[in-house]
Amino acid sequence: MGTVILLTLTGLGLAALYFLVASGLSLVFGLADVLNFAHGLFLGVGAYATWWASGNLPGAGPDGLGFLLAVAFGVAAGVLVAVLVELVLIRPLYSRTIEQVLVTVGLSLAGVALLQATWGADARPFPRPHWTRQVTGILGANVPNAGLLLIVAAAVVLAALLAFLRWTRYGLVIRAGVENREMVTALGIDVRKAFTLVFAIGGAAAALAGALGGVYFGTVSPGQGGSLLIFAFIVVVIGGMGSVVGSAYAAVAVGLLQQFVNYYGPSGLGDVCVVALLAVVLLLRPQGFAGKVATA
Amino acid sequence: MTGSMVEAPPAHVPDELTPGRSRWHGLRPYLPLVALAVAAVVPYSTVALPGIFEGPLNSPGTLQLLAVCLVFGGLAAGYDLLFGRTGMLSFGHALYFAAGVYGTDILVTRAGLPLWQAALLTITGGTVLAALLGAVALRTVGIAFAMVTLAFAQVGAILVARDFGGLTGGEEGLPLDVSGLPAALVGVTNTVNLYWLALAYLAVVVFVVHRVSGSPTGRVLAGLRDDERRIGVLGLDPYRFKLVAFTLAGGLAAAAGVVYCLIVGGASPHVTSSELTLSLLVMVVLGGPGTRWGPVLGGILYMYLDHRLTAFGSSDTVDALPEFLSRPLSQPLFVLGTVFILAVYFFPGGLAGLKTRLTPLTRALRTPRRPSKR
Amino acid sequence: MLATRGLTWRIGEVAIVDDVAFDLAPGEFLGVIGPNGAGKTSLFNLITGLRRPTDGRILLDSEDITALPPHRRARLGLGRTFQASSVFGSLTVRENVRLAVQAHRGGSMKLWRRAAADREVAAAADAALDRVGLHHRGTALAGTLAHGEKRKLEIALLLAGEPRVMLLDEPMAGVSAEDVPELVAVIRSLTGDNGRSVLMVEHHMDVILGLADRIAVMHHGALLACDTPDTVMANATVQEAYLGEQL
Amino acid sequence: GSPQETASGGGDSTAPVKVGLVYSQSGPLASYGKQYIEGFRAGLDYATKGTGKVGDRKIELTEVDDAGDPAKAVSAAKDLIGKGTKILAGSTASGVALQVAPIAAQNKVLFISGPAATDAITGANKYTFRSGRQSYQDVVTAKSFIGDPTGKKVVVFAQDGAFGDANEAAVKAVIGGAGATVSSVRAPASATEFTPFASQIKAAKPDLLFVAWAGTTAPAMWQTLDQQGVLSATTVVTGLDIRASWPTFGAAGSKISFLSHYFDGASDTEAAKAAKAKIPGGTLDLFHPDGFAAAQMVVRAVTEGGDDVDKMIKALEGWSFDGVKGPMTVRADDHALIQPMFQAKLTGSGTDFTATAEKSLTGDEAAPPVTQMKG
Amino acid sequence: MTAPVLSVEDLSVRIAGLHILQGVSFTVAPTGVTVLLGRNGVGKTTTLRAIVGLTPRNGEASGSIRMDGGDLLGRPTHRLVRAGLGYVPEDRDVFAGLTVAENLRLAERRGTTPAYDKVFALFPELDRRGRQRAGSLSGGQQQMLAIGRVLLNDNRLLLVDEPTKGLAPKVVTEVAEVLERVAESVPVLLVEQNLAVVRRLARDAVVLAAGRVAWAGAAAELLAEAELTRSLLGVGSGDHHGTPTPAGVRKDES
Ligand SMILES: Nc1ncnc2c1ncn2[C@@H]1O[C@H](COP(=O)(O)OP(=O)(O)OP(=O)(O)O)[C@@H](O)[C@H]1O
Ligand SMILES: Nc1ncnc2c1ncn2[C@@H]1O[C@H](COP(=O)(O)OP(=O)(O)OP(=O)(O)O)[C@@H](O)[C@H]1O
Ligand SMILES: [Mg+2]
Ligand SMILES: [Mg+2]
Repeated sequence: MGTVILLTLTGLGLAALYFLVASGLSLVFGLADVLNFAHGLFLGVGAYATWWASGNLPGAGPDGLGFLLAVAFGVAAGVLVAVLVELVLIRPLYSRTIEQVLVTVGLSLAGVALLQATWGADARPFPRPHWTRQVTGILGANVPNAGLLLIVAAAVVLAALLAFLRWTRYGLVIRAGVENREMVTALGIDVRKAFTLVFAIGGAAAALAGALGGVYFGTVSPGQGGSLLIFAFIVVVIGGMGSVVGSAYAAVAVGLLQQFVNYYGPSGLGDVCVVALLAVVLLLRPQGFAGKVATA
Repeated sequence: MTGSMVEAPPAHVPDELTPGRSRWHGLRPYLPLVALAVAAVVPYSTVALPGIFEGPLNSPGTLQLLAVCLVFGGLAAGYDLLFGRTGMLSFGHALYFAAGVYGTDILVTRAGLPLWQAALLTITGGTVLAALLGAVALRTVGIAFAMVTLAFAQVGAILVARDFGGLTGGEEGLPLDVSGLPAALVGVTNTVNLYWLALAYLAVVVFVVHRVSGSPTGRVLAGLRDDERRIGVLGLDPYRFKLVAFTLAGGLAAAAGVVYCLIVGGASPHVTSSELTLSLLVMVVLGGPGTRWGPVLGGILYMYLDHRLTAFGSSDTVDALPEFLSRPLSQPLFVLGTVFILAVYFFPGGLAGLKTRLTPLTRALRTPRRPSKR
Repeated sequence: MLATRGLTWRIGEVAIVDDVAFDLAPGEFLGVIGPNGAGKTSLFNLITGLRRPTDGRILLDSEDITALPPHRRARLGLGRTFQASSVFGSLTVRENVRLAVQAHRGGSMKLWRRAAADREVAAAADAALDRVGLHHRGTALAGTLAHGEKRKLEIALLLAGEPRVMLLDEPMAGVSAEDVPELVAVIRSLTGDNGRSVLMVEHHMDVILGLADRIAVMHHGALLACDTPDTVMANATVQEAYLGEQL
Repeated sequence: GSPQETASGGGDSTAPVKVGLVYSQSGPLASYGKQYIEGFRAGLDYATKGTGKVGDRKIELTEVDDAGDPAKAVSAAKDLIGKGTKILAGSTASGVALQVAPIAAQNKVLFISGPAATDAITGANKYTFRSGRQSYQDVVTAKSFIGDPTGKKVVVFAQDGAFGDANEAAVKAVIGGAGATVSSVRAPASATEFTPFASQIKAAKPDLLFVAWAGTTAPAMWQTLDQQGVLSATTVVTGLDIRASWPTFGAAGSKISFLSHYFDGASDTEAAKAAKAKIPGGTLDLFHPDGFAAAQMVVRAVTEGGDDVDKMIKALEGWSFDGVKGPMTVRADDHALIQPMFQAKLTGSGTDFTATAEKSLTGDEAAPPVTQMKG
Repeated sequence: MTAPVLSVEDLSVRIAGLHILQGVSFTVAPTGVTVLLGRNGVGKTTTLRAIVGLTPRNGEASGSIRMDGGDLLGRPTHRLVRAGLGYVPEDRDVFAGLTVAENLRLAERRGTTPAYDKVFALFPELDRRGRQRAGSLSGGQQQMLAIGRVLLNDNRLLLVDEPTKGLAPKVVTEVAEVLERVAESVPVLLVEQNLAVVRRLARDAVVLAAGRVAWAGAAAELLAEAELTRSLLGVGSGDHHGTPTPAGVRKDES
């Protein structure tokens, strides 16, 4: 019993991490139709900026409010980078989707290499509040607090994204803009602004995932974002491209599946199962869980 | 809406289906042969191209590098059969290449088969694998297809990494046992033969892709890229044609694997990574999808940069720069990534599009432009 | 030649096509009219296999083709045009038509022949382009054609396939007034030779009255009437629901 | 020119000796590569007494980055060999070492593998040597932590793949062979959440847990083992990685028994002092000794063998020398490098940790079994 | 005559190296419908798109397009539209993935109250099908949506490209009536192939041929002279019933 609870809660923590990474990806992919391979870079930027801030930014530190400040700085850095990327690299290429993807591929290579050039290839210990290293006893299971933190953060991000899509017109504008950008402008809407905004939000979500990923892993390294990206992609696709809620379901499915198979099955089967889940879902239901494209 | 990601291969009329109308019309068909002949005699040249290659053209190091480039030129051209010419975005093409590499290696090293048998078996096996997996994956379209192919490739990567029965060597890879190989393929002095092998492979792929694109089937593939539903209404089964393209491309990739295995002298899990497929995509787009020479050039250039940038990064020129420049520049991936980004901007439509891009320029130079009011 | 029996297509509770039964005789020209959203295009989609009916049967030469995929039906001689032009945008106009000719004549699964060398295909394609008056646009990319030109290309693609039963979905929409007569002549010639049948949706009443042997009227997915043009035009419901007060 | 021509290594007695170093300057193992090359330079300086020459012949180094990619390493090796290089060294990654070794044999040049830990390099062929330790030596060191293994329960926790396989096999042979029951928990190298594995380990109640884990997820793994109480319930042994990684152990660090290839202060040999004085920063780390030993071996090979590779091999086989770690011997049978190993403890907190040697094993104590030379 | 609301002068458009419009000049009167006529491919759509600033990226427009004294050329489309330029595109261009209601919502302009009543009164279908995906609408229904979303807002000039294409005769009449009513307050520049509609609505006419203006003047004048109509539009104008019906089209003259 204790094991099941432990596996479930830690699996949910893992799912939360996947969702945090996937949410921004899903938003940008579902709305702006850009398969953003540079998402991993945004993650790295968020993580490194948080790491840097807690050591160098006055007031920021590894604990309490200082930690919040450091994370806020990391998120701001993620937003900044994402906005710059959109303005400078993505915008001039609109309607050339494949080229946009390539630019993000190039960016992920160059950006990660740049992080490595600046801070070295080795993992660095990540400053984090002391309590995140501890466990909470829940029904006899020692559940790591970092996982619980991730679960809470994921829930907040999910709610915030849903609110954004539901209560603002931007979701609509961008979905329409992906279909036919020209026509959106012909309705008197500055579609470019909306796209920049989506990138900014995607960047913020990624940076937050990067910072919390740092808490979770205890370290930050240049390649960290990239290695999470593959599962995030799987989550986005299983969830139905671009559906934020779908991504949440898919993240839970993937996290729990991996966790339980890894415990009860032979080693390595967890990954295979996830990949198999992806293939099966797509073959039976090519549009993914949510089935409806780019909705809340 | 998400379909647009897949429709994206920029519209290029297959060269083969448009009549050439240039002044060189009469000569053009022979240019590839001339290029092939030139490439074939390169190893007899001792010309040194400082900065471009480490040694003279006939040095083993240069030939090895060229051989790797040529194989990838061919691999990219084969991949373009899917992507540029049929509009299918596969994220799992690395699998068939890896099947070629590991197939050859395992059959030679572990099973002790003679090379020609191993090669034949591997190419057949790779083709059959592509046909089987393609038959399943092609039940989906668009992004879903891309992801299913990615999933298959990922399973391949996991299997290789798991090292079942010690067959693949896991993350350490499997060096090729050369004792049973023809002597002409072993040893540094024989690098030239590997070069010729790679050149032959590239020539075959280019010929096959060219032939197929210009064939009635190629016409259907070009149509599929634009409008699959319409192909069905015209009385052709889209599924069959896509499967043919997928299988053919898979077979060509497996063959590339055989050659690559010989050139590198072994297999390592790098070849199973999804990054490799992504690189293929980059090569094709860098060169110009759906064009005859674009993907080849893209593949060659990509591999060249990939190999040479490591040397560039550690060169004295870079070291002499101020630190804020030299540190990123000594990261090969930084330079590679930057080169892509710049390439996407400055050669839209790929290297092959360069010619058309320059046309307005040449025209402008010839006829003075009428001043416009704006 | 072509017939449907109780053909029905529902989405949820709504019947988009509702219990449609008609017969198309060899050589016959059947016009289909009806208000926007009556289900005309949907009927075409069912007949050509792009959609699966929820009920009913489709017969071609008294054979049941209800379960066949689109390409099998096309091979049996069923051809159509699309209301929203769907041409191969990145191919030239000429290649578009050649592809259609080749699809019809067979030999598409030939990986090792030179497509361009097939003069018969080329000649047939050029003939089709000539008939719709697009010859001069042969080398343009189909995607860059003006709207009306795409409509003509649609028809050329249909002609190239030499189908026995042709389904035309608003072929005249967007064709400039000047070119209408030519196209009408082309379409008229279709039924003339070797007993081909035509099913045509069109909102230009003059065109359809000038061409059709019989006219079927669709309304809310159902077949309201199927009779000679004069009878149909005299029908009060048609007058009221479809024609309205003429300009 | 002819397509099959390669430069011949000029035999005259003052021509420089070309040595090719193919290692990771970029890519994931760049830090290992950096230590290696620093060690090599220091070692060359030490072995040539600051002249950089053997007799009248200058040792001319050509460094090539392989970025951890075997294909690039092979290209580089062929290029170097084509230019007349008779001695190759480097190989930060096992995959690279395994692919370069056959190239060396095919072309009859000397190859001295670097930090690559794979056992398969030992005895790979007669042209291949190693200047670092191998996985087996790690495991033998681990064994020294449990005293008498008879009847004890040992669990190996390792990554899937060849590295994990090798470690598991070594533990079975070394500790299992000595009477312990050995079982294993394996996890995919890509795993990010370790609770299931920690639970499995806990359920097995081992007397000794041997962890073989490399990569950036290691800190998360340790934290999970700590949080789930594995570290306090049993003796946990693992290899001590480079200094930069120490802080990432966090609180877990002090609960682990480390086997160590090398850390600063583990030895106080002449060579260590020389190395310390020479390398930038003055603090030795995990792979400095490998580079140092490689340079010593190169100088030995050139001194005794000149340009004759067969003579070089003869000169190295059975050769004993004083390296950074202490006395080392190139075992003639399979070219294993017999060398001391260490037990270490980690103390400190935050970013400030120190390792202290608990015990050291002599070369013979840590020696791997002799393998059959394959080629 | 009052000053024109829009005056196009010497408009040239090149796309992909083709000189599609070669110096087009005409004006749109401040009231009523000005109709742009011409065969397929002469550049009618290209003209409208140039006015709203939608010349494709591989194209280039030069000349001048003046509205209220300002030059429109080179200004971003969304600004022009917000300033009161309504555009109904030729291919409807409804957002297939969005519902009908979402399509309409998107068309609302900030600062004005959208006239849903007006639109739904005209096209009750749009009200009824609010939750349907626009992509699954019938061709005619899509056309209604495309027109409807422009009528939601107050405009200073409407550019309408073949609005009656694909509509049932009854709806054609209705749309013509709407445009007629709209044109009382807002000038309309209309591209139309249906001569009956042209006859009913047009006050001025501009005929394009091969990228140039072939004729411009009062519509009545154009349509009154059979000879002129035939030479410019290639059709007779005698018939008064819907689309042109040149001799020989009908099977049985009834
Ligand atoms: N997926 C769907 N969901 C709901 N309604 C649908 C769907 N697909 C089609 N419809 C409805 O079915 C009806 C029939 O559409 P169809 O395209 O067949 O009409 P049509 O007769 O061709 O009209 P038009 O003359 O305007 O082209 C329309 O009212 C359309 O809105
Ligand atoms: N993107 C493009 N690239 C190349 N040529 C183009 C492009 N867009 C339009 N053209 C060409 O410009 C010419 C004019 O097109 P336009 O759409 O303006 O004609 P139109 O008068 O509206 O015709 P229709 O009555 O058929 O709608 C056509 O010959 C067309 O092929
Ligand atoms: Mg219709
Ligand atoms: Mg037009």
